Amino acid sequence: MNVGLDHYLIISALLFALGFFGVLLRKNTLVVYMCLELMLIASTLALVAFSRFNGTLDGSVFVFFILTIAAAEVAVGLAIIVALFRKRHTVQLEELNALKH
Amino acid sequence: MFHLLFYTFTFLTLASALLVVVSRDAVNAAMFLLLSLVGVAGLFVMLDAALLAFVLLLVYAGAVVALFLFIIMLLDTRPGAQKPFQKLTMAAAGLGGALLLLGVGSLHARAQLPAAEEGLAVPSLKAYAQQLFTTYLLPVQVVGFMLLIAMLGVIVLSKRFETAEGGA
Amino acid sequence: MPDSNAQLLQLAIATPLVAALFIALGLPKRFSTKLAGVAFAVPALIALWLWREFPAGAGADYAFRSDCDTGLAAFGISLKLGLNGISLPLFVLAGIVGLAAGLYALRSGAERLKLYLLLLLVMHGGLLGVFASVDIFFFYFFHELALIPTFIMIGIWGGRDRNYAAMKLTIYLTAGAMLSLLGLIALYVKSGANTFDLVALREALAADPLRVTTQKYIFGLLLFGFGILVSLWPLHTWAPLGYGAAPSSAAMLHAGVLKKFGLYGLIQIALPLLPAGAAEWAWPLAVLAGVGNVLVVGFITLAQRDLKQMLGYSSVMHMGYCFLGIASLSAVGAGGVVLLMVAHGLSVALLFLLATSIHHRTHTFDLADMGGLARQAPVLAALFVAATMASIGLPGFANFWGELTVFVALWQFSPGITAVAVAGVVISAVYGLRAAARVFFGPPSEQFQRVAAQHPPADIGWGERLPALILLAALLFLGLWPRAVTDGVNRALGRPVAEMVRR
Amino acid sequence: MSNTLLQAIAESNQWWAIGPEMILGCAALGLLVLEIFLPKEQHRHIPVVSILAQIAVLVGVVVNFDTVWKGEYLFGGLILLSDVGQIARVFFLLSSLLVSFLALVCLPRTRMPRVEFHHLVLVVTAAMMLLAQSNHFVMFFVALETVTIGFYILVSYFRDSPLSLEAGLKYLVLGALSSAIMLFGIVLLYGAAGKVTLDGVVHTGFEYPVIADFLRQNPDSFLGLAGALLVLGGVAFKIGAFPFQVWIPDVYQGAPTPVTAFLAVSSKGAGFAVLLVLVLEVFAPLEGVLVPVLSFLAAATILCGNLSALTQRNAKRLMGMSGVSHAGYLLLGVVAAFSVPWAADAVWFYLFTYLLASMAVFGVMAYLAGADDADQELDHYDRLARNRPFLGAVLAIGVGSLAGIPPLAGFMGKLLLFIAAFQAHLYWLLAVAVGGVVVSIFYYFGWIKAAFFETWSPAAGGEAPAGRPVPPAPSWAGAATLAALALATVLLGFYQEPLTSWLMK
Repeated sequence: MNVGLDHYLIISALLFALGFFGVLLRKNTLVVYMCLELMLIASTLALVAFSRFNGTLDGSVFVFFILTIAAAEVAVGLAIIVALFRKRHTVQLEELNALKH
Repeated sequence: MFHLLFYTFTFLTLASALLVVVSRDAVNAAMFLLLSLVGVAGLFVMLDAALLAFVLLLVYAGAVVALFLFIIMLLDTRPGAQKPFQKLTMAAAGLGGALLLLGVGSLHARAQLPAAEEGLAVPSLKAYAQQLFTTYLLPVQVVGFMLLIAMLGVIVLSKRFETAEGGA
Repeated sequence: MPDSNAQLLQLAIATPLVAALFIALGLPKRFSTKLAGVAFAVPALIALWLWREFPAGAGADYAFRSDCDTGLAAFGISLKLGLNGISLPLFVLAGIVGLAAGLYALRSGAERLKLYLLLLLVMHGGLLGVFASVDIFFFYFFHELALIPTFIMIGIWGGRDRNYAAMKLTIYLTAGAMLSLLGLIALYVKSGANTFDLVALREALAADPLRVTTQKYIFGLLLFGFGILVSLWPLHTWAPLGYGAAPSSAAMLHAGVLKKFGLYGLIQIALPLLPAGAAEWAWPLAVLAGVGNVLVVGFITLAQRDLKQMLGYSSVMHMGYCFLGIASLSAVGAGGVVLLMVAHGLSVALLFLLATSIHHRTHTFDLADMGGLARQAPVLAALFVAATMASIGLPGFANFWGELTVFVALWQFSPGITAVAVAGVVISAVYGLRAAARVFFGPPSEQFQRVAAQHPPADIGWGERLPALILLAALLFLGLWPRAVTDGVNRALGRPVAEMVRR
Repeated sequence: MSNTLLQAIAESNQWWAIGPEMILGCAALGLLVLEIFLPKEQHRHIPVVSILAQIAVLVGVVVNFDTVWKGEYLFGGLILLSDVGQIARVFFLLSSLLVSFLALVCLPRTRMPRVEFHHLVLVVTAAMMLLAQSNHFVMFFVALETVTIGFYILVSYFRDSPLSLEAGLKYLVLGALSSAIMLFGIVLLYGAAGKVTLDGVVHTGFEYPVIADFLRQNPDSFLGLAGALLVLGGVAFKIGAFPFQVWIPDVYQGAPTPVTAFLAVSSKGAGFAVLLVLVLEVFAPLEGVLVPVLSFLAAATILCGNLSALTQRNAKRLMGMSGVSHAGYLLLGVVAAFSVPWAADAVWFYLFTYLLASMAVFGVMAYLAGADDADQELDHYDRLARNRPFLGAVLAIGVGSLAGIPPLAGFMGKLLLFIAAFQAHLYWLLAVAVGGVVVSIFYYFGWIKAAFFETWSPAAGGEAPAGRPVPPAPSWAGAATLAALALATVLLGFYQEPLTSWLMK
């Protein structure tokens, strides 16, 4: 059996799904954040695969942008998490419920 | 050989990703994230995108995961008491899972995928550069601004201010 | 080409609104009251002038036309003004009741008088606009413009239960307004004309009438929408509550004029444009609801012990005659309804005015706590008795002709229903005269003696007398010479309704 | 070689076409430069510079409304200038100007730096303007992420308040999730559309026209459909449509008031600008799937927003949930636009009226807010009309316009949407919308009641409500701004010419 585009796509979809469930089910914000990264990585994998099989470079170039954006997102996100931890001393999502009326 | 490598990287990627999701300790999760990234980088190499694999490892392993680990250590969080999931969450997750499996299934069955074009040259660094600085120059500029505001944001969110008038 | 009368019509609507704007921008109180007085008087004078100027032969066609694009002409919405035989009497009614309510408000000494006058002016401008609009979108728009101040006035200056009353009024009237808006949009789209211009709609639908099923659902939307606004039984419960709580001038304008919006809409828009739909709904639904208004609400009115609540219920009850007149689907009935609307508007405004004057002297609305006021305030007593008689429909007052015409039209439709409706007159005679007797004659109650000892009641002065006399004079004038209204109405209704009756 | 490269750069990049965005970006940088070089006591003038720069750009855009290149692909197809793009520019500039004004009111209450806030607002606005005009998914995603990251920072800007940070975290997690979903959709579309070679130039599946062509030829492509739905899911998150409205109340409450306004107006506007382009141009061939899906979303959003707004007592949460219902009405317009072309203009009209009314309300909220920005209960509005009649009047006009009460501008917006929906035969959706309007009267009216009706009176006895100081009187500039918003809301209710003549070109 030849390794084709659909193999990469299925890996990508599974990776995306794993990340998605991680975001949904985990309570630790740091782990939730890692799962979000997994989802982004899943997209880049599909992108590179498409780029390779389509024969257009644009997809791979897009990966550069995605990686940059992801890094910036992580930096800002972790800054928020740290600032919040200083105030509330927790990173558990279910304990962050001051905004409920 | 090719197949063996492919399945090894696939296994590495997916298994570590699963472990990220289920591991109770955030440090372990970060380490598994790193492993998963290595797997993806391997797959990149198999897709003739060695440069991207390199960048991925550089950015993610070098910066992102290191940052994660640093923060985890800094915050010194206790592993959260693993509460049983709420029924509603479980139901939603189950439904989502079924939909996703259906999606993956139909992806396999129904998607008309283009066949690989043979004899494509491995894109050079120059090709990437050419694209980035001609066609995609505007997004590059925008990303520059994005990095600037991200940096400013991190400063604003973290720096101590002594007086009301203090600027960052 | 706008003639000077068309400009006068625009001026009549603009005057109160512009005055309101000036007051809102912070005119000092001294000037505000003067300006408000002028702004209440100008539309009344213009209305009377236009009545005199109204071309003798004009009926359904609009006189004093003007057209003004507000930016939505592409959608068939533009501010078209004009008056025809049906809208002219109601326009004059709005002018006169507005003048009376305004004069009364100026002397009412209400707290935060500037805001009070501002809201009343907005309401007045809206009312004038309702009846002068040829474009049915603006007809609706002006109605809402007049409606909003009511909520605020009840909320700020209202009496008992004002919070609850304001909330209930708002919800009911919004629901009614939304339903009728949907109906109007349906007309706009379904007619294929893509315009809100009533004249164009009439032409389009005369050339190519809608299918009966379409007419039926559009008329249903309009009937229920307008019905809520007119307090059609059993959707009337907001009305007595609201009037009970509303400050006097707001109640005068709302019960006297604004509530006629729905009936006017049915006669001017729904009947001529949707004759087949009207025929589908008239029997049994509209007729039964009208009978409900007359009988059920009539008996509830009998049971009231609070003067203002009683007036509120009685005004709901009289709407029943109007509904019956419309449901009779005849030109005679519709003509009678227009006359009755004008007459009822004048008499109910007068009654609300006098009820507030009574309250100033007795410090209560409870009928059980009153009595014998006629000795201290004979003029007030005379006015109140006259107003009550007008509202019952005794000959000599305008209401008589209106009710009579409605009964005649109803007789052709169904003698049985007519008998029921006439029984309503007896009911209203009972509660009206009983209330008058209770307030002014008979021995004073202990409570009233106590109040009278503290604040000796005086007879009404000119500040209250003048607006009351204006209203009473108008009632008597129409009672003696109803043709002043009916000629125009008959000509206006002659064509479309006559066609409609051949169903 | 280097010459040809430079030539290629010059040919494919027409920088002057995005002048407004570039000026905003430069102004943002200029603010930072000023902060470095000005002495500290002059720093309070820097926000004024930001506002002046925005006014200048706004005037420039309005004056040159017709003189830009239209209908041409710029930057090799990354950007498409159009009339709608110009309208979007004006919308975002107007909104960001007012947000800067709110920041002038709110920021001095905290010890947070001010210059950075204005810098962020400028950059985010420029990115939104690019987002609304992008014609290429790479541009789209990059601009969108710039906006999103800007908002992460802005929402948690008051980092002294745990509530602001908590709101920031919630927005962060859900925003990143929606971005990831959207990205996956973009990737699927790219893969599905493949490449098209025209005149020797290779076009990829990132370009809107290529995707539209592909979907037209393969309307039942699974990848294309899945990609479109995932992208629309991400957009639905940004506009707060059902079922992605869960984040709205928490984030709106915790965010600083100017940011809440920014989210409510600009972010929603950007979402709808993008949605209109995507749905009506790019994904138009999928109409058969999109119309039922969007109709359901619209109905659910209207119901959900209005019903959950009923129980809110916090003014900011109330604005959030009522904003959800407004997104529902706008979605109604988007659905109608499939068969009634002018409905898209009606959506823009509605957005402008929503901008004016929301900003008026947020302006009043900014003056009323105490030290704790998240604590803005409806009870705090007690006696507002007596203590500050001007603020009371502005609030009444703003809330009335949001409720869609004639003769205010909001009513005209709703009317146009309803007419469009009727012409598009969306009867049951219209019934839901009308029901929603009636329900919404309850809570809007409750707000007015709190401000005007003085439910507590000393004569009735009982405890006075928790003592709130009388809100400060607005400065003359603040009063003028609020008065202009209120006046515009009233005027647009009577006279729509200024807006329609411009939208319906």
